[in-house]
Amino acid sequence: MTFIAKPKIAHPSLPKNALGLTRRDYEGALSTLCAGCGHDSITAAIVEASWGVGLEPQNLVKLSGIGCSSKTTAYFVSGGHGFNSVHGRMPAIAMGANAANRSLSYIGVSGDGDTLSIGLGQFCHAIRRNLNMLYIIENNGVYGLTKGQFSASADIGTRAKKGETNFQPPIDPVLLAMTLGASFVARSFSGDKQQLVPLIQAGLKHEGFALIDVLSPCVTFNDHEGSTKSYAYTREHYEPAVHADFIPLEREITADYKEGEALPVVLHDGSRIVLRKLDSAYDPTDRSRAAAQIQERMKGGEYLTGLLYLEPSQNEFHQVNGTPDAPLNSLPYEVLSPGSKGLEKVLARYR
Amino acid sequence: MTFIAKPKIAHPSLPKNALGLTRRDYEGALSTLCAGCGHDSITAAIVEASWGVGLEPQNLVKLSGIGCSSKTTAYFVSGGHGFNSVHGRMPAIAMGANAANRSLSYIGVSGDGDTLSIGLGQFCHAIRRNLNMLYIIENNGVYGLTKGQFSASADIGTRAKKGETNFQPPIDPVLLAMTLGASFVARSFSGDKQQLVPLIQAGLKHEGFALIDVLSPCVTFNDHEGSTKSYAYTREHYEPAVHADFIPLEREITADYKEGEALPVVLHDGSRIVLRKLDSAYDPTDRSRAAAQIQERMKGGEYLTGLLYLEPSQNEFHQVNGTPDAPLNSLPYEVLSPGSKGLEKVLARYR
Amino acid sequence: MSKADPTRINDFTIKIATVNGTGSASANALLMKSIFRSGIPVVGKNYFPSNIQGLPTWYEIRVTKDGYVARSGRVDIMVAMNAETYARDVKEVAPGGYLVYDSTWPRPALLKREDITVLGVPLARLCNENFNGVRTRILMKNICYAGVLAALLDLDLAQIRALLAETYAKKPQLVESNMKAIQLGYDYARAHVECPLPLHVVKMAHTAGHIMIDGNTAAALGCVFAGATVAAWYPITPSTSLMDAFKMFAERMRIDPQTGRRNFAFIQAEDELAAAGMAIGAMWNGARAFTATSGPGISLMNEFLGLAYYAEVPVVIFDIQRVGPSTGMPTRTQQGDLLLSAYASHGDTRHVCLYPANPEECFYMAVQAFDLAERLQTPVIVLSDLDIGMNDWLCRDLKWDDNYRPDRGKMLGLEEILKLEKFYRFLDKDGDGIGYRTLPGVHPKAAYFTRGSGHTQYGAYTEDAADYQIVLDRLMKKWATARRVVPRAVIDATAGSRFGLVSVGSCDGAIREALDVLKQRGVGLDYMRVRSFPFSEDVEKFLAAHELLFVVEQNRDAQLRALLTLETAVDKSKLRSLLHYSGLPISSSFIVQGVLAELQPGQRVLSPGAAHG
Amino acid sequence: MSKADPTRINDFTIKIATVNGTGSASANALLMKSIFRSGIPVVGKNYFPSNIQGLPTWYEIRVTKDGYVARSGRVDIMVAMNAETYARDVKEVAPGGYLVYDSTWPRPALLKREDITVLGVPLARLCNENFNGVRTRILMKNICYAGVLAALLDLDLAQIRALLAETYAKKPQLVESNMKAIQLGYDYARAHVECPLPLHVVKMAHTAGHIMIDGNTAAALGCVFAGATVAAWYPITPSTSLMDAFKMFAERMRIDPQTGRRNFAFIQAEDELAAAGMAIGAMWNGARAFTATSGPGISLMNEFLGLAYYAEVPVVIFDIQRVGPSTGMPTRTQQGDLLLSAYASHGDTRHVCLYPANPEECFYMAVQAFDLAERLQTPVIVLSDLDIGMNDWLCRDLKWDDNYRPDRGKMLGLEEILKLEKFYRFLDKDGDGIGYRTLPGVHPKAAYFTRGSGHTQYGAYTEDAADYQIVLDRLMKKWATARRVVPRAVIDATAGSRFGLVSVGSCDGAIREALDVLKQRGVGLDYMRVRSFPFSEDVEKFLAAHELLFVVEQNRDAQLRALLTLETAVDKSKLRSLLHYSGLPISSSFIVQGVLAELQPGQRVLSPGAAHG
Ligand SMILES: Cc1ncc(C[n+]2csc(CCOP(=O)(O)OP(=O)(O)O)c2C)c(N)n1
Ligand SMILES: Cc1ncc(C[n+]2csc(CCOP(=O)(O)OP(=O)(O)O)c2C)c(N)n1
Ligand code: SF4
Ligand code: SF4
Ligand SMILES: [Mg+2]
Ligand SMILES: [Mg+2]
Repeated sequence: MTFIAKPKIAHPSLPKNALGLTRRDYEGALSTLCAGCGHDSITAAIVEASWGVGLEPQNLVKLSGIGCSSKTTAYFVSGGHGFNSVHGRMPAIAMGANAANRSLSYIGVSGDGDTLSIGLGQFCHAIRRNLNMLYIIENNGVYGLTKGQFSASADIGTRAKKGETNFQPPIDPVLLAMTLGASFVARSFSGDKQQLVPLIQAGLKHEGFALIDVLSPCVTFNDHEGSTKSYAYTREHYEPAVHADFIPLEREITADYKEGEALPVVLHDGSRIVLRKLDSAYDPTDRSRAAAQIQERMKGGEYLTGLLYLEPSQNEFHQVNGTPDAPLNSLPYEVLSPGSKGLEKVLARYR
Repeated sequence: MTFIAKPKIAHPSLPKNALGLTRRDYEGALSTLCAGCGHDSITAAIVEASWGVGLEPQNLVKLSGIGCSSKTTAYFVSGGHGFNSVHGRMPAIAMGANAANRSLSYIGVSGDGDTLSIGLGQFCHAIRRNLNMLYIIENNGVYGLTKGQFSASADIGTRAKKGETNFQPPIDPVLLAMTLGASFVARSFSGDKQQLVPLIQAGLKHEGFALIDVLSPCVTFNDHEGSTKSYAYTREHYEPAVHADFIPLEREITADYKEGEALPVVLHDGSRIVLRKLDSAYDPTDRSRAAAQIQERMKGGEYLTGLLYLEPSQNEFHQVNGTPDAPLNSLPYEVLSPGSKGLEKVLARYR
Repeated sequence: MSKADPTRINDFTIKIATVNGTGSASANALLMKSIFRSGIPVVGKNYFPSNIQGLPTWYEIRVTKDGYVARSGRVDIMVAMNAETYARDVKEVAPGGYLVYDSTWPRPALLKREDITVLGVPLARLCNENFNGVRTRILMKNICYAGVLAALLDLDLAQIRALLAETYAKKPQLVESNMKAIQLGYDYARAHVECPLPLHVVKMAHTAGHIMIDGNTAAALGCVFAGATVAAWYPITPSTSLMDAFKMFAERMRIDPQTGRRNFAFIQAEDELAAAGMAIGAMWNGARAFTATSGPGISLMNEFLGLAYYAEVPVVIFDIQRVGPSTGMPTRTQQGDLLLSAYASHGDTRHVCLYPANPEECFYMAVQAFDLAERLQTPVIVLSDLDIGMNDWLCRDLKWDDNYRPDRGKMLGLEEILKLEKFYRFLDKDGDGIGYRTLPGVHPKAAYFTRGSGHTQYGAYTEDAADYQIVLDRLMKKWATARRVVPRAVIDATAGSRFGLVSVGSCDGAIREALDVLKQRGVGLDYMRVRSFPFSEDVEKFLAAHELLFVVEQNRDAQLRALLTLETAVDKSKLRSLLHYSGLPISSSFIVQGVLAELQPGQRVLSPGAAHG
Repeated sequence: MSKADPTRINDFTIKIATVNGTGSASANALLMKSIFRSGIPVVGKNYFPSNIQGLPTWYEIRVTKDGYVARSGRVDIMVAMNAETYARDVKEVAPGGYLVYDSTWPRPALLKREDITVLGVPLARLCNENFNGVRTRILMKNICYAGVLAALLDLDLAQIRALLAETYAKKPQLVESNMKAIQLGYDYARAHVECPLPLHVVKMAHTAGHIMIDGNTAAALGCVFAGATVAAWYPITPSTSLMDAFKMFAERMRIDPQTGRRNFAFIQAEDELAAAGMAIGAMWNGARAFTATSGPGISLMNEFLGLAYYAEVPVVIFDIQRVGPSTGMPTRTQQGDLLLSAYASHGDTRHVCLYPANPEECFYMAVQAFDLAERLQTPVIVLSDLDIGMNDWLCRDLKWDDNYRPDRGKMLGLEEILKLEKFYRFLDKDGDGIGYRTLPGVHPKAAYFTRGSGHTQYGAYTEDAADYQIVLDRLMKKWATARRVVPRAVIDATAGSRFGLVSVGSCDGAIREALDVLKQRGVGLDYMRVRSFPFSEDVEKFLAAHELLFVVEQNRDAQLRALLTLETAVDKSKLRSLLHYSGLPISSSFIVQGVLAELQPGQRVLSPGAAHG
């Protein structure tokens, strides 16, 4: 078990943000995820980011579906309301909540299964509405909580812990979101706090739908053939005993690299993914060129990371709907009800 | 009411296909769609195409969801089984049916609402599985059967019959399908038989998921501002009387133009769409260039039509699954059952 | 003028058979309104196809001086404008009745009925001679038959002109053209037929203080007055017009005069799952929100309903029932979702349901639904149906008490929160099974975690048997509270009979009429109409007090009877089902027959079994 | 050796408390198997958390010479390996029982119980001294406690070595390392404790002709033998292992020896709606297809279930029930989907359900489900649960009759089709309410149109009241046919009592044990376990024949009682509910207490009401 939240004794020494709050004030309950799970690193980044932007904890609304990833909304900012809804349907809850009160910050945490399989339709339509929220996909290529089936983001050729190989092409949430006209599209890696924290802060500030696809290795079920540290390999060799339900206690993987650089990251099972950070020359406002570059890199087996596409001008849901600046849930009843006089007027038309 | 199917008296004079069947043998029940509905033109094209390829009527399986478009599976090839399922879930029915018998031809007819809203998730995953079927979207930008709400393919600025304007960006099934790696992606216009019939025939022959997005004007609910023949305009001017439920009897719109040409088509309500046919130079095998061109044209308000993307090499579902050539539903029970001996072997492992 | 039949004055039914998409709706509306304006109660039933153009469609206008609101089940005057259905339309006319048809083209073969009067009017010819343009002529043909009926029934032309003037206030030229068509039919009829017919209209004063409105419009109005600000939906017949009406009202009465901003959010969702989720998310966040759907949508909302029940999130859902199962007959009526709505979703779940019987109740119950949902922190499903929702009903004027304020239930504001030592969402402090809510954005201390997975009464995640059960048992305590606050049944025990009649929703009109008929035949029955699930205590009493109960409902499987059997102590052998589920609204005659069949002397009154209709 | 307690020989329960993800599963399996191999009936219950690593998890091994299959409800030996739950684990030990803990680090504060024997074994130390590497040491600690128990219970080491040899056939070096750990624990125990304990294992011959298997594996095997070729699903606990097992068996026994092709299609769907649709599409097209899910999936399948019911498409769905409502407790057991499954979807719908009680029935009923689905042309839902599906049960050997051939029901082949004048899909030719099916690809004459919208008995679209009703009424006739062909209830009326006990599914084990206990206390009860919905005729008879019936089930809302109340003539005041719904499998003691509470002299035996557990 990893310990993200510790008893909240506000140490005088701890650094404070604009609101005079310490990082502790943005932590949540104990994580029940596997030691070394990428998701916990993302949770830490969210804590860091929300502390950094100086968000009032109660103004952060945390939404999620079902999955290891979706559990994490309980592990940060315990001062904000959380809604751990049903599998794949978080975007609908988020849309409703946001409609009721546009003045709060909405952060949705989902998994690749939650978003790209059962929740794909809602995900796409949240983008279409340009729902004003930060949507984080904790993308590990598997269904962690149900023990390692492939998700729709698994690469062709991936081997699962159980041994079978995935032959279906992956759905890339980044390209998908760009095709659907998302206004803020980013990709990062769970272990790259340096890149992740500012992206989360930018996403929280973005007016409209902000997507961050965070590659987040699953300690337990990510497994690839030909890896000298893979379960498959270990089974046959060093492991003195093998137990179906044994899960090694791992440390989180971190990645620290510069703009324009490519960084090969070795996962717990020894597999490698190559991350390439955008260089300053990259223009995130040209959608089709951006898409082309991302696809190019992918052919080369690289994940381009950073803020990949941005279109600040787009109208978010409330601008389209023409709602007032005051939250709908704050409008006094007197303003909402036409009253008996109003009713009389209406009835006249039905006589 | 348009009359597609006529009493089936096989006129000796009627031209016969390879199987000795006439077009009549590929017709279906009477259409109950509005006179002049684009969907009926597509139905006619399907009749023509299936007659042309010389398909055994009983070997065509017709699948659909719910909508005016989805009704049309009853209006062609009455010799083939039809399954008019539930709204947006046709792809699942198609996947199951195809899994049971890979030797038949599967044609799915859907609407833009059926496919891009309630059915979006299933549509995307059918593409991911490269399900071997021809999937036709009869795309009119509205929910016809429920009387004219905007669908997710409605262009920004479109005016509905009821008067309100759409401000949400459209989801383009063609670009979406290409992003998801579809192996056959085409677009056409309901009135362009010359282009549509060969596309349908190619789609039927394609091994894998073939998408044809057919722009198919809705006589009754397509309505655009600024059109001198639009309902809005007429309401205020010429119309001697206006009746909520009045639907004029229109003729179908046809379009006949050459490769590379652009053709502005005037819809029933006077609105214009511009179609541009691919020229022979176009390379449908380069996905990102194709996507770029499509987007370019769209910016210019043009719909590129024709076979936009093709990747014949991709494995369809059964190749990935490794099923035998013989349909699964034809395997004799003896082949499927391990028998008592097989059971004994299995039980040994549980003692 | 032909001898009037006093018994049929202001008491007869006209049925108009046309093809949909030909614009007959406004002609029919015109007729309805002019009769209504003449002070005579009138009922309109629309039998339309599930397509857009070219299929047969019928409109039934019942003139009923006694103010009945049900389908009459008989046709006195048939206006047969549709060649395709002509034959069967002719058959439907009651002996002694009338048939009006377009005699532009002769219909020899089909005119074989000696027991009815056939009136041919060359509608097409008249319009072709007097109007230009295909559209115009088709449309005018319909207005023209309205003129014919005006003559036959002795309707007030001045009044009709007035109505047209209102309808086309912005397009005066249309008043003239329409009036011209009316006059054409009117004059032709008077010239060729003895007008008015023995059964015709004579002015009354029975519609003062009443309106003609459909249930979906009334329900939408209720949502506006309840203060609903978030409406999420996915189009589906017959619920669509409820959302359309809400949007129309909101755009009229919810625009900020200064800023022009919209004090509501209207969201067309991608499907019903999303629509339900949006309404739930919005109410969780403190706005009054709702969605409207029909059977297929309720099926799709099952998972979210279970979440809202267990996570205790208020939400209001309108189910405008249509014929099932599956897609069924989208433009026909039924009460087939009673059972599913009551227990929707897997696991141990139960939902508060309200059962309006007419547009008037749709209005008031819409408001109640929001109050109950927030008071009980649970979904409330309002089960209307196509008959109530899409047909025009004569209703008493809707009233509004300006002292009304929404009941937000146990919702803590900042002051209360600051007073708290610690906040626990799911504790039963008051012993009524209902905890206290807080809203996001108020205070970190009040933050809690909402989940559909196992949780303790303190709101923490749990897999502990005891902790889980504490919450599940409390939900039953809350259910007992619900029983006390839901609307009571409507009971008429004036007959003081040993026999009772129990029903729900839109059966009410037919039943009240049937009770009159039965009384005339010497059979007095007590009557109870349940208006909510769970059933209020008075339901138990009524059931206990009668030795035989007819349960009248519009579905095949006796779903109301099932709910009564499960949730009350009644001995089910006392419950005799009268089931009508053809898709047409139930008529009084069906009930009368069903009851008499059971109560005839000699019959084993207490034998179980059900009459199917 | 310490004085043996003859009453407890081969009759006690061991509970092992660990942290999930530490690899204790194989140690527990090893213990189970070695007891099983010693010929003694044994029960294994796994209480695991809904996460992957780091949370408390328990495994219960019940040694039961009498061959009971339920949870015992008491703990005689606790192996407390988890510091986090240590305190409560100690509490759970029955007086006179034993506690084994890792004494590497002393636990003074917590050892306060005089009425149990506490045995400290320095497991960590032993393993650290004898093995290298963190992983290895953690793992070996678990194998090590198995060695300790082997000594305490007098298990046969040779047999244990044999088991290891089987398990690690491909990796002999693992046999040695594991055996080494066993020996370490074994020797330490014998050196420091008087072995064996009074309660220990003595070889018997009661497990011959039996296997240890979980219900999901057995059900999957049933699907293989039923000839199922299309399996579509979406992962969800606790149904996932059913699909995993099917895939495993199919990959072993369904590969074409010549071509190496797979004689099955295995499809991981995008969600449960899709999974249901795929199974429906495949069976519509002539393949035997199924899906497996749990509560949330059933909720999501509501719309498709209604379609399959009304369009009459066969399909088989396994619902491995878990604790609801909503996400509930995914790794705990319940019988909470009985009501929803029976009437799932809007409109008038009802579905055939099968209720297996153990893995053996899972196997046979899986086959039956396909035969019934095709015979009746309707969905069949097999309601298992987590206890049956994921725990290892002692079962009689599964038998297979090689003469079995699938019952495809009324399916017309080419010859029959050619003989037909014209084909109508929905005509009731045989008066049993079942029409004839055809498959695509056979002959154009046999083509028909399947739809969930209104249709005539000839298969044409309709909105006509009468035509619609003909089909809906025939479906009820088909339902009557179903009642005749579904599996009958299991009835044990040997007690010949006025009182009966009625139950369903996995309650069976606890009930049979409770009946024995009650008999010993002089209370004899008759017993009926229903195995299907609709209920077979014998159910009606049994209910009528008893004056008081205890209905035992594992849900809060008495869902079985509800189905009995609705679908039989029983007077529901005769039905007394015993409800267990904490998420743990029901134990015999709960039933014994519930029955005795009701039957004590002086108690109002006939008062309604329910005991909640
Ligand atoms: C309706 C429904 N179907 C299935 C499940 C079971 N389930 C829980 S989590 C999950 C997938 C989780 O995968 P992902 O979203 O990638 O999250 P991860 O655990 O990998 O972080 C599934 C299928 C469920 N809870 N609800
Ligand atoms: C579950 C469900 N929700 C809603 C409906 C109502 N409905 C029928 S068709 C339709 C949309 C049709 O639009 P489209 O797919 O574009 O077909 P079109 O009529 O435009 O050809 C809707 C919402 C339904 N039948 N089922
Ligand atoms: S299973 Fe994978 S995703 Fe889930 S907590 Fe463990 S490491 Fe993280
Ligand atoms: S409403 Fe539109 S889509 Fe539907 S049939 Fe009429 S024209 Fe076609
Ligand atoms: Mg994942
Ligand atoms: Mg459309």
